[in-house]
Amino acid sequence: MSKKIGVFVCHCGTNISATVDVEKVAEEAKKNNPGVSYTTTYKYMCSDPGQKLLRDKIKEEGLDGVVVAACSPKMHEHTFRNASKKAGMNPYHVEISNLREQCSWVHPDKPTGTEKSVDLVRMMTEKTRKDKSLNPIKVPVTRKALVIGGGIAGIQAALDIADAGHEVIMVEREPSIGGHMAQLSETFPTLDCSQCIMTPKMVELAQHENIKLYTWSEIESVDGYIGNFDIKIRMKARSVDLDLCTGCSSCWQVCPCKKIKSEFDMELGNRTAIYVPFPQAIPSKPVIDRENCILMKDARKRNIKPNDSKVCRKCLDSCPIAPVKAIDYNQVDEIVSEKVGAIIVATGYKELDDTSMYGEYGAGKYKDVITGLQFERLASASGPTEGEIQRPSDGKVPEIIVFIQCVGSRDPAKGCSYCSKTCCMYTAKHTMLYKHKVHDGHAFVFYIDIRCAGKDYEEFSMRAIEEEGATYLRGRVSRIYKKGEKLVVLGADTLTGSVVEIEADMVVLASAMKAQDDAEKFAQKLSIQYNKDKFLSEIHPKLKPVESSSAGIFLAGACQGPKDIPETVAQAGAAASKVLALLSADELEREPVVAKVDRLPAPIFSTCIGCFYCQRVCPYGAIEEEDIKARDGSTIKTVAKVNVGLCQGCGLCAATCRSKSVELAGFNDEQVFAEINSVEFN
Amino acid sequence: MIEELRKKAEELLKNDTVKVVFGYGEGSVPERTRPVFITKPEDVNKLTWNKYCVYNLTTYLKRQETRKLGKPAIIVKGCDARTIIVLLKECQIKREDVYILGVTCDGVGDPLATKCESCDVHTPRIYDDLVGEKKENKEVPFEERYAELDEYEKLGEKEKWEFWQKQFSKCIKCYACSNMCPLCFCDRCIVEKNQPQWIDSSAHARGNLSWNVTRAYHLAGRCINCEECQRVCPVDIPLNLLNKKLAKEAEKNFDYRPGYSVDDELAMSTYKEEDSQEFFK
Amino acid sequence: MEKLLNKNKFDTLIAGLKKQGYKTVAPKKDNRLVTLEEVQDASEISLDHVITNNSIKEFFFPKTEKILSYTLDKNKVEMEEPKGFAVKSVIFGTRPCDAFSLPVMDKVFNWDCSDKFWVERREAITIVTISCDKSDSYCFCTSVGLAPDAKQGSDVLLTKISNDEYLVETVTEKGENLVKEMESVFSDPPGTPDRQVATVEEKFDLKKIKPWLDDNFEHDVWDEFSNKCIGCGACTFVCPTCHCFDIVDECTMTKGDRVKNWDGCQFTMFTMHTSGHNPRSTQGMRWRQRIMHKFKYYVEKFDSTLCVGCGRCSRVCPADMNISEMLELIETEAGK
Amino acid sequence: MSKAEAKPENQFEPKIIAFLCNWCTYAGADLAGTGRKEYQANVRIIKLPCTGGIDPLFLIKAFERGADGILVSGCHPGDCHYNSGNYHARRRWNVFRPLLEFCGINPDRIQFSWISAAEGGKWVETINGIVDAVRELGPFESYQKLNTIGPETTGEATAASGETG
Amino acid sequence: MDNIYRPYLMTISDMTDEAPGVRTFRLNFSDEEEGKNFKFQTGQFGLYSVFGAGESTFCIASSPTREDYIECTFREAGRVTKALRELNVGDTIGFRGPYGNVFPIDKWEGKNLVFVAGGIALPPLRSVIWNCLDLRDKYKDVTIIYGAKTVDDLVYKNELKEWEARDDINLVTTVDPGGETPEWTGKVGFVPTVVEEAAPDSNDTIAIVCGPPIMIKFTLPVLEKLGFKHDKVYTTLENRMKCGLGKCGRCNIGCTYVCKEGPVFTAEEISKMPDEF
Repeated sequence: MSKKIGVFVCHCGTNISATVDVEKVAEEAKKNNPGVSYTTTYKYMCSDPGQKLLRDKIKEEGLDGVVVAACSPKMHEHTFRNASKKAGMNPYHVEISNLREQCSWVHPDKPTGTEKSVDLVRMMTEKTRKDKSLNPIKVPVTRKALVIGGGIAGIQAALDIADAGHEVIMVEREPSIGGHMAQLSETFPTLDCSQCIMTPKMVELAQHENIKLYTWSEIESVDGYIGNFDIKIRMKARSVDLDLCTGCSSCWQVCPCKKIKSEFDMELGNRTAIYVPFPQAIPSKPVIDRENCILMKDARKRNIKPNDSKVCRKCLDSCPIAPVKAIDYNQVDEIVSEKVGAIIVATGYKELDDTSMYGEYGAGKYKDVITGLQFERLASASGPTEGEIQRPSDGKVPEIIVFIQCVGSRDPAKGCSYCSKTCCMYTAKHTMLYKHKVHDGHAFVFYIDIRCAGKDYEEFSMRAIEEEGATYLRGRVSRIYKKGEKLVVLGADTLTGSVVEIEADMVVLASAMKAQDDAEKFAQKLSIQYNKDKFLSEIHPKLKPVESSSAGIFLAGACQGPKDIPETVAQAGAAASKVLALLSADELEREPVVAKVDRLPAPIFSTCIGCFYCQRVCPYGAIEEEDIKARDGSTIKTVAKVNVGLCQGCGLCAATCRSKSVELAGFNDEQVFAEINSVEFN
Repeated sequence: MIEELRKKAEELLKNDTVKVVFGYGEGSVPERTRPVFITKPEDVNKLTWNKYCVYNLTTYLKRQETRKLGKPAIIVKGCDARTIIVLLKECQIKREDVYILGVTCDGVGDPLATKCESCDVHTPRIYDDLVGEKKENKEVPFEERYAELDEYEKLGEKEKWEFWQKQFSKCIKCYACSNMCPLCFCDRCIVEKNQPQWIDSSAHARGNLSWNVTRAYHLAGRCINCEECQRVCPVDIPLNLLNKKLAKEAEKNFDYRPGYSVDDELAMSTYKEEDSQEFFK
Repeated sequence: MEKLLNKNKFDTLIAGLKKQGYKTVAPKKDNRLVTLEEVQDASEISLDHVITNNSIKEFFFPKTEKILSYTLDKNKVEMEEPKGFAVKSVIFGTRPCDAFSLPVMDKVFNWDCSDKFWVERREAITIVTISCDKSDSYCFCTSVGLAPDAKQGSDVLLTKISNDEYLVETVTEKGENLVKEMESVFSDPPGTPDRQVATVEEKFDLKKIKPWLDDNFEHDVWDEFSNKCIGCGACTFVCPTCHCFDIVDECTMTKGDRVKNWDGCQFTMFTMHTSGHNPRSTQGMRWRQRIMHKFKYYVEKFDSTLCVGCGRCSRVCPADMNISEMLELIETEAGK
Repeated sequence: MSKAEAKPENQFEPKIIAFLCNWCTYAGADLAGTGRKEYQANVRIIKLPCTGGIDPLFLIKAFERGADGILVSGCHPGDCHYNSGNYHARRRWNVFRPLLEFCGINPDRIQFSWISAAEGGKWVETINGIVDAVRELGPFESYQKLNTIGPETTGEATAASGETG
Repeated sequence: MDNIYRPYLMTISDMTDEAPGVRTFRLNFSDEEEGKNFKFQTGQFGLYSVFGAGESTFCIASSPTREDYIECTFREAGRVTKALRELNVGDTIGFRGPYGNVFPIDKWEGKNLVFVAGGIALPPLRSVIWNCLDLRDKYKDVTIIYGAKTVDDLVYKNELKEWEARDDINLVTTVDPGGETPEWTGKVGFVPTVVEEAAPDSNDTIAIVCGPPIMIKFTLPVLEKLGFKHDKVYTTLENRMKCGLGKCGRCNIGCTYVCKEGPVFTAEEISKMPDEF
């Protein structure tokens, strides 16, 4: 409840004073606004001397409310609140009148701008009169982090946090960590071997004493709030006991189901039903693919427990572990709970594989039309061809290869409107890898633009063209059709204006990076926002690039949007550092802008009538039910209560409450009323 | 039917299923009935049933004085039963705390109440026991249900304003409308709150407009069209027109009618991504 | 003074009054309501009702009125007295029960100190009453010592003596002056007029009520009778003698009004302290207050029953609570 | 505090109150400022965290205090900082606006828009649009007249009888 | 004719914070002439108003022997008291009054006086205490027993010190168990118990009691036990009021209008009232 308000009008150099008569604004405030006991103007309020002025005047004049008439509160509200706090005043008695963005910069006529400024200052002094002291909400912090996704983003983030001494839980839904990066052959722009740099990190993670790894596991639910998340993890039935198994490989060697398409090899290679996805997998222990294992199929069909089926027990029999075998057919999904203080989402991306969208390219129809990731597997020494570039149909080494860029990307009509950002670079890399392996082969690249903004990126792509001799054609491919063993690529060269027809042996589509199929559902599970393409949204594109819309949940890697490895690793590090900051203390302070349901003395207790509309509209599940009890323990009434840990301060509940029994601190009814009331329109 | 009602009530009281029966009794004049609260089996003869049983007795579920009487059996017509559904959904009553004695109904009031003209709940949609022959609840087309609004919607802006100002100017702020409404159950109505005073308590033009608009808005997506507000208004303001208008908008925009199912989502506490936004720029 | 007024002279009378600068108020029918309100000519006047829906009270004690205006400067308050609230008027065609409510209420508004908003209006307004020629089952004026042709409170009383004619009796000097002012519209009365006055059945014996009330502050009837009450203010607001009010401030940043509004003892909030403590916490207590105030407290303080038997409260009660029934019940209880 | 003095002729200058969400439209208005986009000075902004936090009572009060027009603006559907606040708000306005219209309030006096933090241009257009539209409609006299408590407030229609303030 | 609802304009000339949420204003008449003509007696109350927020009822907390100003002490609770809290020295408020009856201090001359107060109910007694202290010679022994929930909640801390220092007053202060501080030298216990312990002589003594209903309820029997007759025990009541003039119809307890026939009553009078407060 303020009574002595100081008004500080900022010139902002001449940004404000050029079109607003700042002296008049201050004078009017002093003359007319109730509660205003001190006014002044200053050249730059946000400068050190400006802040000092504010601090000094708070003390000298005994101010208990401050209005700074300056720029947008988004710029310096924080600054002035901090300064006031230093001067011993509760920072929530500071309000900002936005003279710069709302007046001086948009209303060049000085009298007009001045008059509006006077109004804006009056609105804020009236609001300030109703400001209440608020204290930051202290929330205890579980000093442990959860990293969802074990790709390079997750690995980097987890290691950074673990190295700093905090426990990390990592959850990966595939049998092994590694993600897409483990699938890559070499990486641009240095052409170093992806696995060579990836594997040591994976091993480090697996061996890190601060990291607990859940592979073949998924997030079941996330409850709680920043500092205090309750996580439920579904450990999918692996059918292999991770503690007992040594990863000796005998089981998968004997498995009779050998023709299962390998996901890791992008279906270019095969795997068994009990398998590790790739040799360097972490953990290097197998999982039984229950869809394809014949024993499991039999058990399902007959509706019996797997262990009761005797169709095939080769893996079990081959297991050298004794007396209890490491294979357990009857294993079921298990739900485990973890408590963490912060979450990093690093769930990655998915390559566009909806080939039907690009029927004219024959993807899916023609074996030799493959995607970028498939090419990576072909080029990888650990891949199905052990690094030989052979076309999938007949194993022939392609003499002419065509790369098509922007398949799916930058194509709002068919695919995604955005640029996948990595394709220009990886296509250039692919041409090089190809040329290195097939010296006399010829690579053609159809492109729309070449976007190689990045350190050494432009040089890299020029090298592909100039040194490695790839032929770059600017234009779209209209159709690919089969002519004998060849694939005829019909395209346009828009630079020469001619139609191009290439008889190729193989075609590689630089497919778009898309959000994971279940990104939307996943985001809802975590109450975080996502954009129209289902990529998870950061809270501010520039200033808060790794924070999600839910406090305490951070984003790393391609789940937030297409990125290459360096960018992913950088973001992962950034997210890790945010988490570290959060975990650095036992308690954290939160903005006290939260809702509150009124409480009154008996016999009223609360004017809340318990209709729980607020609970229904709350996006964060922050409204709880509280029983008001009589002395004898009987319930007098059940009313709403806000969990301040979960509340994010949107005010939906307050506007929904018919009896106005809920209000939002910082924007309470008295404050809003005062603002409306102060817009004196007479 | 009266006999059946009395018999049921007697039974319920005798076997201690309920402590009190909320029903209709003889009124002060033949063309009125009044709420009665029967607590003794020997008093069931005070119950009556006729075309003047317009009251929506569910309003007594919110009143402290009648709540004190113990678990009630409440006599409800089809329209009143819709209130029960809303009250259940809005956590104001627990199903097990109320015994619903449904009555089938061909319409009440003399002349027939407007609400009965487009009735599609001759048989209550929720009850523990039913008195009277079960009647078909025939769907009434949207246009017909809201036909009453046509002549007012057709008015020009100025005519509308003048019509409502004339109506609101009569308002004496006696709050019979909200006190009678079974869904106006707040302990402390917004108009009784003065920090800040969003709605002026004075019965002048300004205060009357904000009160009447807010009262209606607070029933958006909730009002079940029992018309009690309008019936009890001592100065005869056609309040139900406002409620009906809102019900129409809720149904048109959200495809929602309150009090038909206990399982649906309340219109004003949910949303659909594809909700209409034609007037948004 | 006695005169005769023919219905066909109403027109001339209203026109004449307006010419004299009177605001003319009379019963007017609009849809289902008959209300006392300003009329411009006699054709608007309704005569075939039992009683108007609104009482005469609002012309002396409006539902909301400014009692003070002020302007606010940062450091200064300037008060301004409301003006022009008392308008010279004639209320034509009100009923004897309503008219009687005025002298009853004079007492409270002049007790110790006078409320000028009431008093000045009382001075400015002349009451021309028409005796009731019909009644309904809610009427009980005869039970509270009045009659359908009672004169108290009226300045002039008109009583129907034939389909077209009214006997005019002046009751006060003010009434006499008014008749004189309008002399031309009146003619001489017949020798033995046939007064057409409604009969109103006497429902209870007022003498038995107060002694019972004196002894029965605590009694089950209060709760039992009022448990159907929904706690609205309809009864008190239509009542010609209920005079409780609230005083609130309404203001913008620069100016405001202090306003006196009708309030009612049946509202939960009426007596509630800021702390939430409520001396009259149940509807039974509030109902008791209403009956006690009308038939005991006011009698003790001002020697007058605060009820004129108009029956309006019973007519409008959403739950059909009937005040005369309550009083009959008290009479029965008293007889036990 | 006459707004007319800066104008060449006695043009009516409507008073507009804008209720904006903090994350999108308020930021959009800031962006218009940063971009030095000139627009009409008739609007006074009240910032709230989310359009979902705007109670229709705010709008009524704004009209009571003399606003000629009101703008409610927030994040585009799907972009709400609080996931669903604007969706709930949209439902609210979907019933509240027809209600006011039914009571004879010109719906053009209350406008709703989605303006993102990136749409400084749209902010300018919207403000100029509503100012022009409301200027065309003229002062909201019928509502402002309600503020006049007559010297003798009786059961008669003070407002409907069209007294001047 | 005068407008009985028109307040005097008063200027806040001083303010003191007494306890959490409790503040005292010293008020001077903005119009000096009005001030000169203004008279009141102890026990009376008034309606204080903040222009824009409304009126609120509380007693005049200063003694009529101190002329030129009046004082009021209020606790922030409702709309008006909150608005009062927002005001500064120099601001203007409205005051209507004095209303109600008075403490019959003339009748008490030559007798012993025992004042018993709890919590925020000291202000009405403060007026009469000072009134009697300023006429100290007319009374015999003066005992003041005052308790509050906590040490912090005691109001008029400076005056309590002043009374304690005087040897012609017997002051007993107490706080509820748990409300004491390490430095607290007064008693710990509820007011009725402390009254019983202090056992003031009821012979030729008038008791004046004011406090929350629960305190009064338990103190009256104690006084009775100590030999105080009902007609020698005075208290002052509070009820919701709007006019203060016996018109608005809400402050009555049975037939008694607290605003006109009160707020000062003897325990005897109260015992005859219906249980409606």
